[in-house]
Amino acid sequence: MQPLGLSIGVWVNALLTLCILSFLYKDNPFFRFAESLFAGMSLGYYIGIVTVQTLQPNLIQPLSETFFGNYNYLLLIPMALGIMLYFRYIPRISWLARIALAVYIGYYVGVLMMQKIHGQVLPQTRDTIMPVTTGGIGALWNLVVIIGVFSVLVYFYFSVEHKGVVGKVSRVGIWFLMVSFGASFGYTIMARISLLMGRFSFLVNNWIRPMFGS
Amino acid sequence: MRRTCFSIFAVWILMMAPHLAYAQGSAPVAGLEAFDTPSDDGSSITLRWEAKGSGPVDVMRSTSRSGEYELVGEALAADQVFGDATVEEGVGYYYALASVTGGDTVMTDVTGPVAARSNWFRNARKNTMVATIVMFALVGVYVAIARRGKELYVRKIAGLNAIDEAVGRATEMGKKIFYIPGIMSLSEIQTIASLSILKYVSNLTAVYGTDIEVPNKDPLVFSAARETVRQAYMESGKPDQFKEDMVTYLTYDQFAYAASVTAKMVRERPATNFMIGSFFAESLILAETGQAAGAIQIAGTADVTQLPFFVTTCDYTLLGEELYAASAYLSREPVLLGSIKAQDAAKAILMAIMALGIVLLAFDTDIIVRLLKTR
Amino acid sequence: MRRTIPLVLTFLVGMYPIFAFFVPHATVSGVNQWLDKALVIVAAFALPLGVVNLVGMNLEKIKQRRAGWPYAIVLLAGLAVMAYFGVIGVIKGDTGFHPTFEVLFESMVSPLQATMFSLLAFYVASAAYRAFRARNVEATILLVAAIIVMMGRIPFGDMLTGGRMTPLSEWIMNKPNAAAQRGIIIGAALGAASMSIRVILGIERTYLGKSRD
Amino acid sequence: MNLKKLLYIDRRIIYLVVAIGALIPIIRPIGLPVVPTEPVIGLFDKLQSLSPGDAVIISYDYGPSSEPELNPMSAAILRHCFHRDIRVIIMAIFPLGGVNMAIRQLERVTGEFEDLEYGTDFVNLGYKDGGQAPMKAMAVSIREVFPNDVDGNDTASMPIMSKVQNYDDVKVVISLATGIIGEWWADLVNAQFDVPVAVGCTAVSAPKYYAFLRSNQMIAVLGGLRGASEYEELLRRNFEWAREVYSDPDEMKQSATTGMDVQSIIHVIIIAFIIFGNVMYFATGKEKGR
Repeated sequence: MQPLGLSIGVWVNALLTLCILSFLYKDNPFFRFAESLFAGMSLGYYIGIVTVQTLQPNLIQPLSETFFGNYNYLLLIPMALGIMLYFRYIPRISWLARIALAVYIGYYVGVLMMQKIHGQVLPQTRDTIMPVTTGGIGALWNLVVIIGVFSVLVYFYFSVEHKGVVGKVSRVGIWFLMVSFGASFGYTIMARISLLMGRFSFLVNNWIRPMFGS
Repeated sequence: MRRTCFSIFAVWILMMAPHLAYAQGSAPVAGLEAFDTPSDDGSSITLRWEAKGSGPVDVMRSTSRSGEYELVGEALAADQVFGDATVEEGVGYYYALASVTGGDTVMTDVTGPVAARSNWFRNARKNTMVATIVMFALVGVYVAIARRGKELYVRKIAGLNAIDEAVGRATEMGKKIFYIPGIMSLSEIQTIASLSILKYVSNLTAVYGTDIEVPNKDPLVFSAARETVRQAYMESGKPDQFKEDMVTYLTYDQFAYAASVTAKMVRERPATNFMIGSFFAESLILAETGQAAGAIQIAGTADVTQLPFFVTTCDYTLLGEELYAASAYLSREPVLLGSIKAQDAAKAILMAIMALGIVLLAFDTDIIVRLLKTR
Repeated sequence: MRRTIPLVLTFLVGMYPIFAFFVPHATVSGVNQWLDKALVIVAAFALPLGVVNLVGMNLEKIKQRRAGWPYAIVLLAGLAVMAYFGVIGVIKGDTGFHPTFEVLFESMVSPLQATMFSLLAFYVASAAYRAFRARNVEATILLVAAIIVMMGRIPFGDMLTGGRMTPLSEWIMNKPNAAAQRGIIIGAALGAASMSIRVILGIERTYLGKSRD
Repeated sequence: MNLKKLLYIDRRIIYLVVAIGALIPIIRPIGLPVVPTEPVIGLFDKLQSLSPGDAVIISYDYGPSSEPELNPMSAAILRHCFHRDIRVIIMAIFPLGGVNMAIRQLERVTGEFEDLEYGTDFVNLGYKDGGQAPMKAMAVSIREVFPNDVDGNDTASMPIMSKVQNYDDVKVVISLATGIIGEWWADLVNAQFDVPVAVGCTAVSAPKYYAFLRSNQMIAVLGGLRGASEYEELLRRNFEWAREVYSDPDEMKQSATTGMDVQSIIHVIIIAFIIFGNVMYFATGKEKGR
């Protein structure tokens, strides 16, 4: 946001903002223009940051400068896998792309599993084991949390028909879920308003006001 | 600066070590022992002692009992433990603690030799190991049972019954169905679950001859979705009805994608909208525009942050893991049903552990809480 | 043959991070660290994978003059310009971002994306007005909780209730909300773990898609 | 009949009301007080407990779409660290603009300090692909994941990086996150490598993170603009320099506290919508409006 007068950048910024906001009135060519420009540029942006921030320092530089140093030649393997991902567009050898895909999917699935079991299931289960017989308001709130966790887990229990006791418990589970969804919605409205405020404060403070020299 | 002059002083002392070594001044530490740090990659040795007094102590190390001792670190006597992470694996080391009490340096008796070993198991992660093995076992056993054709009961999920109605509505009105498989790649589990539901939906559209479009944000999902829809049309005997542009690729960016899809919705006014998979903030743009365009909307995501929007704007929402159960319930595929049962079994075990833990806490024993500590 | 290699690879590469999670042994963790750094590079290649597809589709659109083809030109131009300034620096051998790349991001990509998001404020408002109906008990609970939390998030709430709104809103977030979120997290985590196992064991194959040959 | 017309009020009229509501406070700020809450105080106390020379990681995992909420947070946290001589290692794991957010924020805040030296007091390591992959690899060596910084300079020669090998040398990781990446810092990095994690997130993700807050997998959660304005309030209450910085008019415009005025007005508008919408709904006999 350069203070010196109104640079082209601020004008382009403001005009594109208005193009997108015009979608609120109705779909129009200005919006379509901004939409397509954005679709293309965001992909171009990805190409830029991938090359500058990852491929150059972690692949091109080690291979070109110290090919034999600390096993850098092994970097040819991930490079080959990365390129093989693009073979899907060459019909004859498109099945090779699935080898690269298998490595890509396999790695993230293995990492994700440990994140879920070691990083979520065990710690969250452990923290639900709280004292409830120690008396005082704390124990009561512990009970509320415990009931909440159990009833929501019962709601997500698929092996038993939701009838009788299980039906009632899962109904309590739904109420806890609805409190949580209501709370989330309340929290989220703030997020959305902030975004609008951010754009309006740019338009007012960086575009309109400097235009009139205030 | 302070450290270098201290080490010069220490070296001077060491030259006189043989006479001073056993000076009888009361060292603030006793019972020094050193051992290979458990559960590590052989890069550290742990020292432990009992603190008799307080004040700083210097950790001295040498590769031979009476050889040249060098300073590797400082600790407080009261710490009673020190980790030396600068060791080489397999090399035998001798340790002693030097402390300055009343002007002269007192060395404890030397302990060693001890060597760091690369260990084969992280003891602290036993509980996660058990949990992982149990999870693998549950999925393996239940899938085996399911494959042998044994009928496994999974309750009716309300949102799923609505899918047949929703596709029926689109067919009556002769209007399009949009199926949005979320915005994440194939490394996201929800996208994979969404593909199974897409399979079911495209089976229906093949049979009813309804027009369907699957706009994509991720290239990998785009090609997988096209294969899935083609497969569905082949399986329901309508390969000729499958058109390549039923599955389209728009752009990789989250909001350009949302803008393009909402623009399509406003233009083509679909009868039914499926938004099933992993979503972020763009979920409300899609859901609100779809509602305004008059479509019946069925959503499903395990992204808790987006559930409030879908619940408030869609006719049916698959909450959290109902998404995974839906792909199993719909396809009736033994393997998926088996894993849903495995998840239920795991949930039952966890609830039992929680209940047991709470009851034991009432009797002041926190054994379960300690067992579940993860590091 | 073309089916089994990918499945075997998924198993091996999938099991390795789990194996290395439990085994701290120097060689095992050495290979594990190499795998992490290798996947950084594979992921880098995967991110712009959509380019081939997008360019192909839009060229197709222009060639056949299909509806909206001028926008396809705008898209390809935006892609080309941004990618050029992204890559030119690396080709010429100097490091860091090209200055124009940052200016283009600053004045075009950034406002476009931020404004797209800000539309949500309007959609939230209209959804709050049109979708928020106390149709049944559940919707009423959702409604009441939302209003309490909203009042608790802004200074007005405290001013009207003499400072009692923020503590009440924090209570809702810390007790019922946290409990429900925890229930969902545990359930979803078990679901994801089970899906991971199915992918590793080759039971879940949809992501590979069926090969045409 | 006109009640029903009110129920199907055209969406664009609602948009107009929201737009006006957003503009009023920007033109004339009101400045309403904010009460700091526990989840935010957690990070403030943590940074207060660190001694000069300690290193922290700040990961810019958000893009332009979350700037209004997370920029004030990032500015407040950076100022707090630099005033306490805490060394700051900055990176971005989020592909969509994270690295540009870091560049812009550093330019804005480091301008306020004369004695800050790049490479000793702070470093911007830039963006790295792969999500969990770099996060895991940094447990062994941060330099091997980031051989160069954002501008391509070799990180091995930087004093700040010689003292920080991996997570063991980092006192806290602060992730300014929009989507799921904030959670990965807790269930991967904190869970496996035991470094405290604090997450500054958009208000959308805050409710979920209360579950991680309870189980101490996160030491603090700053939720959206409200979290940012609470942190600004904590800084103002404790430091003279903060009172100066946040009273300068130009800074005021971008601060979270001013943003809270807009929030207050539009929240009231939306609550009025909800109540009004339901009154209409019941008045017209609970028809399913679409």
